[in-house]
Amino acid sequence: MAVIAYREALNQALREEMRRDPDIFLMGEEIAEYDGAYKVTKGLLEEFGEMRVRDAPIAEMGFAGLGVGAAMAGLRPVIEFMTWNFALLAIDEIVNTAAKLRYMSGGQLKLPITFRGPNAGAIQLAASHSQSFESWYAYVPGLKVVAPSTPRDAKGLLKSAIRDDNPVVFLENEVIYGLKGEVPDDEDFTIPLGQSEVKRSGDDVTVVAHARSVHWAMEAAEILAEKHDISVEVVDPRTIRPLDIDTILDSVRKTNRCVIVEEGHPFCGIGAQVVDDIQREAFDYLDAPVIRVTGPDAPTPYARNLEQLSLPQAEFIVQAVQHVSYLE
Amino acid sequence: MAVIAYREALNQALREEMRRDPDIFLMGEEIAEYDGAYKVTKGLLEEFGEMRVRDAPIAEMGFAGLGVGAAMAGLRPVIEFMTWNFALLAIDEIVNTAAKLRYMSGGQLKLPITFRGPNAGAIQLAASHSQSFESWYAYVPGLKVVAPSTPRDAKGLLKSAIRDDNPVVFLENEVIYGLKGEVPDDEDFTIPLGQSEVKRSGDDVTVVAHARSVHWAMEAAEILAEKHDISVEVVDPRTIRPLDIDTILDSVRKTNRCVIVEEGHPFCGIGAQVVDDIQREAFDYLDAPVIRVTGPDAPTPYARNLEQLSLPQAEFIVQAVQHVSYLE
Amino acid sequence: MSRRNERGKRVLVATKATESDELLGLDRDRLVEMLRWMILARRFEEKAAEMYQMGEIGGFCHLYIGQEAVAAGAITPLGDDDYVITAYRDHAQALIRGLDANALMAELFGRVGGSSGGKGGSMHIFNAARHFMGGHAIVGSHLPIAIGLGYAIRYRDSDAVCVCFMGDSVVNIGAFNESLNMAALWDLPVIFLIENNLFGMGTAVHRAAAVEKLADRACAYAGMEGWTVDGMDVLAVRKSVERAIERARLERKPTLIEAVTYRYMGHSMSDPSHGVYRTKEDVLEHRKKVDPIDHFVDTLKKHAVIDGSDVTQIEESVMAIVAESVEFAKNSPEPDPEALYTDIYYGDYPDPKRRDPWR
Amino acid sequence: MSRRNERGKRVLVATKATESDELLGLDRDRLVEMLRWMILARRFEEKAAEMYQMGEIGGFCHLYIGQEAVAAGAITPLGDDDYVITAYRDHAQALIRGLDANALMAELFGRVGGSSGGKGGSMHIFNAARHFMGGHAIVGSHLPIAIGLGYAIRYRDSDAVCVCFMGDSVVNIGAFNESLNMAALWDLPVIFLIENNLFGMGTAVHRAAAVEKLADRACAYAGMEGWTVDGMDVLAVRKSVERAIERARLERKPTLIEAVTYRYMGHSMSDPSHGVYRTKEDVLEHRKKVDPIDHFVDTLKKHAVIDGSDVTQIEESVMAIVAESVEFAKNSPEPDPEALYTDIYYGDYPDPKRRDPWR
Ligand SMILES: Cc1ncc(C[n+]2csc(CCOP(=O)(O)OP(=O)(O)O)c2C)c(N)n1
Ligand SMILES: Cc1ncc(C[n+]2csc(CCOP(=O)(O)OP(=O)(O)O)c2C)c(N)n1
Ligand SMILES: [Mg+2]
Ligand SMILES: [Mg+2]
Repeated sequence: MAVIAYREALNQALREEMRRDPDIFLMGEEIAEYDGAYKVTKGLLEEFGEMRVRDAPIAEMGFAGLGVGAAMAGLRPVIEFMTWNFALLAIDEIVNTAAKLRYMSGGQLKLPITFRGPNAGAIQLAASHSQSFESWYAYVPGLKVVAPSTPRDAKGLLKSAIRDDNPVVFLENEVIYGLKGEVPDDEDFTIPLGQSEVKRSGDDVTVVAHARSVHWAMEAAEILAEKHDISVEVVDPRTIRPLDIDTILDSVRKTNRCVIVEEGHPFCGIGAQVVDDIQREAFDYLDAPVIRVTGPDAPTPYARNLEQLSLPQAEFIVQAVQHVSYLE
Repeated sequence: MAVIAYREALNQALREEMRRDPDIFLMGEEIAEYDGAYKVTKGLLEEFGEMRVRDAPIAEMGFAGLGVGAAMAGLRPVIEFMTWNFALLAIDEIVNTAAKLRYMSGGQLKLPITFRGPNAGAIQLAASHSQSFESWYAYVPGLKVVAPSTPRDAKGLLKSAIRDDNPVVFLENEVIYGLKGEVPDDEDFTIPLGQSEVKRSGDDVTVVAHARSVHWAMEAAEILAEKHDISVEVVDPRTIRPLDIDTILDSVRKTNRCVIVEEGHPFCGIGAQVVDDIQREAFDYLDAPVIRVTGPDAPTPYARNLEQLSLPQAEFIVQAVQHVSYLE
Repeated sequence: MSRRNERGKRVLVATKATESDELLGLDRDRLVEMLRWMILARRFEEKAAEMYQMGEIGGFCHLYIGQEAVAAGAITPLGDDDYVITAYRDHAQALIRGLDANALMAELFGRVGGSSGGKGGSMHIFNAARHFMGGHAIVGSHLPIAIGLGYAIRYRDSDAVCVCFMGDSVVNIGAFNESLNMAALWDLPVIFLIENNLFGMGTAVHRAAAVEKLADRACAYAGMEGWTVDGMDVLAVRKSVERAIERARLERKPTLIEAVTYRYMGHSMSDPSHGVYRTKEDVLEHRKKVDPIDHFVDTLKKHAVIDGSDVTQIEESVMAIVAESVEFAKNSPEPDPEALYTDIYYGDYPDPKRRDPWR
Repeated sequence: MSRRNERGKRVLVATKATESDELLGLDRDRLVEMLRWMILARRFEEKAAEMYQMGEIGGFCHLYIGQEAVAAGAITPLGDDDYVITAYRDHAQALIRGLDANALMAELFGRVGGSSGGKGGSMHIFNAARHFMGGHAIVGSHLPIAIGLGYAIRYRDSDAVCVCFMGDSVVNIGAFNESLNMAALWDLPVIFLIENNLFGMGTAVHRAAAVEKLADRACAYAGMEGWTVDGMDVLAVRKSVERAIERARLERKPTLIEAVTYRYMGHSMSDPSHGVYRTKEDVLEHRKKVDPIDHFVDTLKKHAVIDGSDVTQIEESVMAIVAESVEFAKNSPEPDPEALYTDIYYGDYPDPKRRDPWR
């Protein structure tokens, strides 16, 4: 297995799928000549040409909707948003249109389209450029929502997203584009959408985390094991919609305690739904309330120290795990 | 106290506030000459003239952003979306801009702007015209979110929303525009944002519901009292952000059982957050898991029978209340 | 005019100018077909209005009555590979593009036999098999989709075109700029066809659009042309759409056409036909003066293409279709409750009732 | 030219044509002030670049170096009541509109003494007291805000104007159409000023915009005018902006101005200054050929308004300001952790840490 960066894993997924299927094309700002603002599409223009790797004007609604139309006509577009913050300009096409066309047409249409790009915090880009939108998209029936945390997951899930015949919201993470990890060489390697993965096994407390938060959770698990003798099981849902809640429930039924971590704001975040599911389906297994560690109920500040404080970092997770263990 | 319709209560609130404060102006599609698509702004053009009651082109982003700019300049705009479905076209101005300007300017700016219009289901308008967005807006720090269920609340809360110096998302409900109720005559009558109201007192089960769902909850409470001898307390948060969770917690600590109702989809809806709050702060008081009754995890269908089925109606609430009472 | 060359590509061929030819050189069958579509659309919608009043149809129901020349003129010259897309005022386009009247009426009734199985309703009519791509209820949102259809055409190196109908108010929304720019930039074969019926709901065009003629908006895009045409004259519409089709097929250049027409009814069935924005007399006068069907009948009679009995025959056959559509719709069952949860996703998906077991 | 009449309203007064007057009839103080602003902006940003490289400044930092004539030419003719708004490339406009260099540098450093207390950063500079309304990082989103400022001006029956700077890519986005249409429709006193620096990131203007000259987009709006001007010539910019100001103050007509300029640096400090989209030589050549500061210095020298020692003096005073701003920023403390939760709402708000007690 090669050790490659998250961005490279995405690049491989795009390249391999485009070689497999001539109906796949990419569109977005700066993805072609510039190789992508974050270089995820590096070299693809060269290999596939401008009809399949297309620089778009800054017109998010326009090119997202273009993708929807092309998907209706049977192509398999992959639309890049330079960040998901800008997708607010296109969200009508994603939510009012793409998510509903199959239903409103009584099943006549199929929408094999992937919308991808970085979600959540970057580094000091301030409030308008640092938002997490997974709970918004996950709210919407008709969409699938994916948020990989590792290069392996990034590659395996992006390939599945592209092959999926439904609109998929694929949430990457700018800060971990450079993160390296092992990725299978096999071109047929994919990871099915809708499967959680236990990223670390443990007995005492379940920590649920996705995307970048998985890494804080793993760090916290390490600290808790070493310093506090608490064995943490880290479950990464990977796909947010459909959510594989069963893997989470199995873990909670074993540990009887749970902490949920996410980078987004607390109110109506993903964690709230996971809490709802756990208490509904595993009420009698809980030895303590489920506790969440989230981004703050505040816009993201620019200042380095404040931005750092705004992250749901390992230290906070350690506290929360101790809290649910009644060990404060 | 006069008995007036929900729509009329809103109209009164607008008229009275506009008389009080010359900085208030209204803008939206068909609000002036046409008296509003749902007649909420009836007669206001006549009284206040075109500069203060302005028909806008169909350009949601444009006129929502216009409101934001006017608020930055010290005016107090009230922007009508014909429905909140169309606000997806303007959501960038609400979420990326209005919600964050005060923060990003370090407190230099004040944004006294209200965005209002009908949210949630209508009657047979199908998927693109029947969505509930309260959990989306409530997710966003910097916004306030209000969802009145009665004419009284509609008037008292709209006046407070307009007087508030922050961006307020004011979610009305088309289906209850004609609903009548008592409204105080006093022009100084307002209801502060951020206060839940117990709409019906009871001892056995707490039902939390907002907006149109309050009426299904009241209907269910009636049935449960009469047919099943279960005493239901109905709590209406009225404001979703900031959420007065304490009134809900007090009720749950009394009843030890809770059902949460909302018209929106289940995944990451408002109810999920209320569940999270309840189990975190009243874990030991719960005799059963908190159960939710929501709109379906499906787009809204057009067909009358399917649409009817998609509502979180009294019958379902009755079942859920019996369920948390272990009386199925 | 164009024809296919040896390699199957269309090439421009010299053709004797039809400019002076009032009937565009169309044969009788073609002309009668156009008239028939217009009358079918009219009678179908008159019946739909009646069914709406009787409570058989619900929600918003936007009728095209008065505007039939636009859809008939623009759709009849298209081939099978071409695409048609429009907004919520979509019955006429769907019919003329070949949607079975039964399926359309059943959809309005919200029945299983409807084109979307009753789930879409009046504003969301689709007929994917005939490349009729909706039926879109958010103003302006289907323009990006139209250029996506155009992109797919170019992607496949096909010579199809896409006709994108839109209301007059669309020229003021953001998607208009984004879509026309990209269509012009990338030579997408899209014909943007404004159905300028003088009002967006109760707003007269010039209370919303700062522009003299709506077609003038084309000036902002290099390579785009903008034409204004009499939308009450089906042959005028057809002629200019044919020209735009040629431009699109051969040069892949997009065109903006403004067809000036008139809506006889209220904005939707829940709105009055007149009010502050126009008087009852305005409407009556328009109907009398320039009805597109009467006008076309007159033209065809003048050229002795048809006589009174032909019209009677068309009316009769159309009324039979309409009557049957109502019968069909009435007899089509309501969707099964389980249909609430189908057609959300293609392929397998976990049980949507897990979080919501009550219904 | 205009003056105020007895009732305080501005009226047009006859004025001898200044068309032929290369210095626009400006006195020495005014001219030197303009030059000083341009040099301040340049030196400030050169220092900011240095501070960025040293890690003192983070995030995106978009420099205006090479484009100074646009901001200086457009802002110096404004009065106190007028508004200025721009995108994320906002340092020069903020300085020229009167933001203290210390507050600006401290903001870039993310310190308490910054204009937003360190919470906004480079892309979100505000100076509400001086009607500098940001600093907006979402492309196009500030155009609707600009017309809102224009609407407030009209609402109050004031004769102020709003200058709205924007990048060249903005002409392709939806908000452009919506905003220009409403500005034209309602006679809003807004000057839309395109800083056409030939590229949006790595995309040459004509790879994104299907239009010859960007100012041509004005043709789509009745009442709007569109002018293209040399954005490397501060006097040319000023002259056309003055004309647009007159139109806005007196007739309340909006104008679209395209100032053709050049960005010397990469798109932001994290992008290279050249790449596939332009060569290193392109950049060097441009800098040599048409630097806006050199050009203006030459003009002023030619007209004997200044000599070499004046430039030296300006440079020295400006360097002192810039040096002080760095000192100020370095000495300004980081925001207090509690600042994470302030400035979210005006007035009371429940404890934001209730759901999140860990930090
Ligand atoms: C984005 C959006 N805003 C508002 C509406 C509500 N609405 C539906 S139709 C309409 C008027 C459209 O007028 P026009 O484009 O002229 O089309 P016409 O109805 O005349 O065919 C409005 C405001 C909508 N559907 N979508
Ligand atoms: C809606 C949106 N899409 C994309 C971006 C990312 N982005 C920031 S600046 C930029 C290029 C803008 O170019 P231009 O308008 O020419 O301004 P310039 O940077 O040249 O001043 C892009 C794509 C953004 N900030 N907002
Ligand atoms: Mg119209
Ligand atoms: Mg540029």
